[in-house]
Amino acid sequence: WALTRRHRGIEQEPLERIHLPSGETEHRLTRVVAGASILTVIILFALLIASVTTGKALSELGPKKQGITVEVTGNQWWWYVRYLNGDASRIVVTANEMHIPVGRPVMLRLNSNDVIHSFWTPNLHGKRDLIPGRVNTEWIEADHPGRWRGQCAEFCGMQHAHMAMWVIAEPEDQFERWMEAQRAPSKQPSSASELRGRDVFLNNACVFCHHIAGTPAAGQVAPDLTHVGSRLTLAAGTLPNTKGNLGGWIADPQNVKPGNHMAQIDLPPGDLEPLLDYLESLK
Amino acid sequence: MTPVTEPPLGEIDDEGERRALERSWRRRPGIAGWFTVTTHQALGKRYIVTAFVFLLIGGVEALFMRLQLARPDNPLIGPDKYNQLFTTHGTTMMFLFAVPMMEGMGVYLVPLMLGTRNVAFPRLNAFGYWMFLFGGIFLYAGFLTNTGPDAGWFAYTPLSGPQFSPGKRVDIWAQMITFTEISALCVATELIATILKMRAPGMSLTRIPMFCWSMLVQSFMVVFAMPAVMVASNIFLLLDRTVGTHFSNAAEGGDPLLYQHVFWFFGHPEVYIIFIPALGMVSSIVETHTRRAIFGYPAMVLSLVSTGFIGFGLWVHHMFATGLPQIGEAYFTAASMMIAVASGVQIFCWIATMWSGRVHMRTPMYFVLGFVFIFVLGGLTGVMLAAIPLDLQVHDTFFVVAHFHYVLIGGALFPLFGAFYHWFPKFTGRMMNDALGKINFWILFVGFNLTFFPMHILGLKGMTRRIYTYPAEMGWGPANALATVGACIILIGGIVFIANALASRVHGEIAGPDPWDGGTLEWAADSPPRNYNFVNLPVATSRYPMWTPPEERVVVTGVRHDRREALVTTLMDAEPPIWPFITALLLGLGLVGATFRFSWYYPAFGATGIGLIGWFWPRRPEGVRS
Amino acid sequence: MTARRAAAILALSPLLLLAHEGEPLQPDDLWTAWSFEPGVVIPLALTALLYRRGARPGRGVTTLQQACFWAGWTVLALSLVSPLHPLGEALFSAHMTQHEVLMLVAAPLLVLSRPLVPLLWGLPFGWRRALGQWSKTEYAQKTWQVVTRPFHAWWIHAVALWVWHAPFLFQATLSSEWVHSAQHLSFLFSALLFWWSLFYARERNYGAGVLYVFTTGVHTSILGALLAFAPTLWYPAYRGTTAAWGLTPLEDQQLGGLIMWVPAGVVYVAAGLGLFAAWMRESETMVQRSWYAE
Amino acid sequence: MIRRRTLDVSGLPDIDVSSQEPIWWGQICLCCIEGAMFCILIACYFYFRLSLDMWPPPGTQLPHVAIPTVTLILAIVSCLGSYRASEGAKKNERGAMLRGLLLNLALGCAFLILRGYAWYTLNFNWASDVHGSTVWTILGLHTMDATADLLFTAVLIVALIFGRTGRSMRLAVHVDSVVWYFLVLIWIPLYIVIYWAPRFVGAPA
Repeated sequence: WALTRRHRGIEQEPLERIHLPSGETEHRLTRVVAGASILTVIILFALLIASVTTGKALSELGPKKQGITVEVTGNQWWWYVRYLNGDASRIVVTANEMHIPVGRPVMLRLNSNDVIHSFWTPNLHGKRDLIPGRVNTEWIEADHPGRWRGQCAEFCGMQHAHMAMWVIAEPEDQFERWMEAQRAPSKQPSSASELRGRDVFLNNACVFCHHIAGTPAAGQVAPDLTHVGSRLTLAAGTLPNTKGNLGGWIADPQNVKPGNHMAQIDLPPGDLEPLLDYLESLK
Repeated sequence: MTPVTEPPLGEIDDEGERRALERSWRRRPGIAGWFTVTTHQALGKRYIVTAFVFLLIGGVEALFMRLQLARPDNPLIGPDKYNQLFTTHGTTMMFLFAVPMMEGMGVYLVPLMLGTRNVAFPRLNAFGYWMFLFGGIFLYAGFLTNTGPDAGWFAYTPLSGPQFSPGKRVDIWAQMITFTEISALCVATELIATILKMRAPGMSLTRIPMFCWSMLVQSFMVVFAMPAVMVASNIFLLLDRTVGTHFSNAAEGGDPLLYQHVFWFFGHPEVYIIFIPALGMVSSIVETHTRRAIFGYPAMVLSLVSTGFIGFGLWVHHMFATGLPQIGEAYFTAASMMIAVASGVQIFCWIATMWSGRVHMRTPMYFVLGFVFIFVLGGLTGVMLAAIPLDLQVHDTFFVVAHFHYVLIGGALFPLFGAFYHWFPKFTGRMMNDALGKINFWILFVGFNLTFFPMHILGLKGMTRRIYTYPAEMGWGPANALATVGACIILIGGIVFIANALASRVHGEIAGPDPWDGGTLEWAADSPPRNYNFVNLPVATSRYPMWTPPEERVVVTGVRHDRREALVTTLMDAEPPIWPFITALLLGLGLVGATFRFSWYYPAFGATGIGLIGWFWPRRPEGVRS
Repeated sequence: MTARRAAAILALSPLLLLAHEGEPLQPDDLWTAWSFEPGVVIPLALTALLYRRGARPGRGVTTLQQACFWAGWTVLALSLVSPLHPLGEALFSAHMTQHEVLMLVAAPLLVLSRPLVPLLWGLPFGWRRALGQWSKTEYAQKTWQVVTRPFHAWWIHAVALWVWHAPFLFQATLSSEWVHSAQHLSFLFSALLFWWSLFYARERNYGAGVLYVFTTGVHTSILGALLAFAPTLWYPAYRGTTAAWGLTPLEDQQLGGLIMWVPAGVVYVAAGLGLFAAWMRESETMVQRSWYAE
Repeated sequence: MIRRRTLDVSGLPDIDVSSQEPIWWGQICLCCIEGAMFCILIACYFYFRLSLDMWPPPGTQLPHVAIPTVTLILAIVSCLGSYRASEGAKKNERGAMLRGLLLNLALGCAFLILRGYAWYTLNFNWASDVHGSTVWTILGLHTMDATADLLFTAVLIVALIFGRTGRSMRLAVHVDSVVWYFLVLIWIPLYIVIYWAPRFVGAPA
């Protein structure tokens, strides 16, 4: 802008003739331009070095300690989370929520069941795509306890906007308690309402898609509900997990999250309330 | 080779030649003339106007998206419509606005700048225009019937594949690509032949105007990049969707990532296909409005060429998040940064030109300075994106959205507006209002920065792109609201521009052939140019033939005027033919029919062959004119 | 003039003997692993000697050409006798580096130096005359014209590049000296031919040359990209040898592909720009000499 | 009447059947476009090959080479016809153009018929697996191009018989032969990739 101001004075002159600078001016300009170009190259080179060393540092930060391995599978539009373990009975399955121990690296094995998604918790690490047919790896590690929102970062269809996940970092002992709780089969109904709710669940189409350990419900295409009551959110981060929200979600899923794949089930009046009681009890 | 001699002084029957040319280059009257026109001025103007209409449509779509995002949990537009909106917006801006617009400017200006009468293949030019128009109509026919594509403008498989995008939406997208890529390839082919073979006598490579260089490099990039999108969208995507091949089906050995590789092998050069002509426009504006030969012409040309070269090696930097070999990071980053050097050289050369020239601060120069400012910012964020650790954070967020709007709007749209103001007198014979132009610039400049600067911050705060809504607790609301306000200001800027153009067309100051005292040959023609451009074809005695005194300028004689003749290419079409229109129509019907598998698409493709035969049927031997 | 080709073939053909040791190279031995195979050293020395004899002042060899020759010769010699050569048997990426240096550094430098006349001058008189006569035969002339047409040289170079990367051929170079020598010779000679055709062949056209360099750059970078992105191992022969160098076999392959893609691509860009500049300069001179270019 | 310095070009020839003509450049661009597309397809072929352990994938037999080899030879020989036709066009000899084009058309048709037979006897189709998809696509595109060029050749023959011999006719014949050369030339690497590459790079890695 200073440049233009400099020339404003000259503009008033009559300008019939074309301005052809002297050879000396051209020469001087050549030197300036060449110098600026070289400077650009040097700056870019410095940036390149910085970028590469940062990348190196990041990858060297990598898992030094023994960590845990978690398999994350993308689905339209929710996250399937599975804590791997050599002992098959100690595998933990959950959805849209991941608890991790503070100070221990978590290896992620990323895969997809349908389209390409991308796993991204901005506060923990960069993003990595989940691609059908291949397994990408990534690791995260939390330095202090906390909760972070993660989100699908690759456009994956109608409800791409509502495909979030919470990563919850806890101290080691708390994490282990959580794991133990998750390993347990679902809590048995403890009241008449909950018992009725379980029957409603088992006698409806819910069982074709959802799994609740300890009951005959063994569907595999939708989130595992064994401990659904313990989760923070519903429908992949769309709603806070409250009884009211859950009721709205079951009664009219398309209203809450248009386009999602959850079947709409018309429950007779009076069935919804016990069902909610039962599901909320699955801590 | 002729030795150096003074060209002789000759007598020219100016009026007589003009009459002869008017006769042989006249247009057919009436409707027939509209469908058979093959002069480059008419077709170039059509390209420009049609592409501008698509710019407006794409802009309105963007405005709707901004309104939806203005506040959290906004119920204004649902996810389905929103996804169609951003896909159609991106597709329109890339395929129906930016590329055709640049090509339209090329079609209009290149023959004038080279001092010839038409492009090398006028019928192909007409065919290309019709294909572009039909493709655009096809896409919007789909959009208006709620069949607009919704898988993003790069339609990644498997989301766009048969399983996850049933229906015709993605088919329409892919077939629209066919239309526009045929059109782009037609224009690229004819511009290459025109620039290489039809330059004015004496126009050596070192005398070609910068804009023509940029169109040449762009055309070569189109020739080598468009086949990749042909493979991606027409082969991988359409065959997978229609006949059940397995290119993207991981279960049968296919790989969805290959689609990305091939798409970006086209998609990255595409950015330069849009941006390089804009560089040429900036050079034209700068040299004219500083009254000074462009500084560092050879360096400028070489940096254009190297941009063209390097553009083909950078596709991977769209795919850092897909899990590439970690060992390659340094290489990818270095390659991505190389392109910044080429752009840097250009910018330094313009600054040097302005520095040592006499800057006339008319509207085109405002847009050039605005371009430099915005483009440098976009370039800086580009360098940031080349650094992989950073890219993995901001990839697919609003930071990237901000970055490529800075590069594309700053790098292509601002020069384009400058170019409109610069060449408007050539197009219409009248000047655009300069005061209104400056107001127009400031509105656009402020609106643009207000819209897109906050997006950098949104991206850094974690807002991913292509989401139709976001929860209030993320705290993205205020910046989004600001961006929406900016978008409305851009709309006002657009209205001011249209008003200025329409008013100036009728009431503007009469321009005359050379209102800016420009140096290149397009200023030698009338404003607006006649169908034959020049009564006597000019000879390029220097890089700026119009800056030599009139008495030293040289013209060509001995070209026949009783038929459409130009130098080197000899004969043009005897009569404006209808065949390009018919062929485009038939091929268009075939492609549309194939999309919907109507039973008539085979006959339509067959009839296309007949159209082509009619097109290429050798004319009567010349001289035997009935 | 035409005698040059004969001299070139004679001077470089003993390169055929490139020897191999039994065991792959270990990191500790790297700096001592120079390989002075007679089959490599003798022709290199001979070439240097001939050039030294032939490039005496007064024979029209410019300093720049001499510098190019010696630079090219040194690079060629280093790539063949330095530890890079044995390293190529342990690491695919090193082997790839060696090839790229041969094709993209040594070959263009040697071509730029136009060494054939000095080399011919370096020969004893009788040999020189015999070679000169042989090269004037119609057969020799025709062959030379055909292979140095840029279009043909482009294809020869492309075929050499792609065919040698077929796994069974590439791995054969690791077990047979003869195959290995054939590979290096075909890379070197097809590259010499390619660059020669771009700079000096009778039918050279700088403008088309830019396109040839560009397309070569693109197809080699596609080959490099294929190597860099392949999830499987192309050359299992390297499976056991890379670990000593801190790379997994797949990483080694990726690195090799990247070298073929990015640094080699940069050389092609530079060469393309050089040709482009030459094209513009040529066009300017032509128009200076006449009133119109056609 | 105005006086100007002038450059008289009325002595330049009316037609030059060579690379001076813009239409030749147009054809070269077309060849570059098609060539780039085939090049990308070859790269895709190897990309798929390298992401699998078995190639062709289990259950697919290797394509036979005998008949495709004959078709390749036929295609190369048919270039002789194009060559004679384009020489005829340069010298403006109608008979040579006609004979050359007829030879080109006859051999080209034989090439297409044999190609069709070889194609018909493939034991996999486009939906078998990704190998089938790629091979069928390459074959399909090349056949489509070759058919289009042969149709164009046939049209030129008809035009010649009707006595058209003007400048655009000669250019068309020349350009037609350039395209045919290109189609034959590009078929060589494609043939090697389709029929020989699986034999050389087909073993499990």
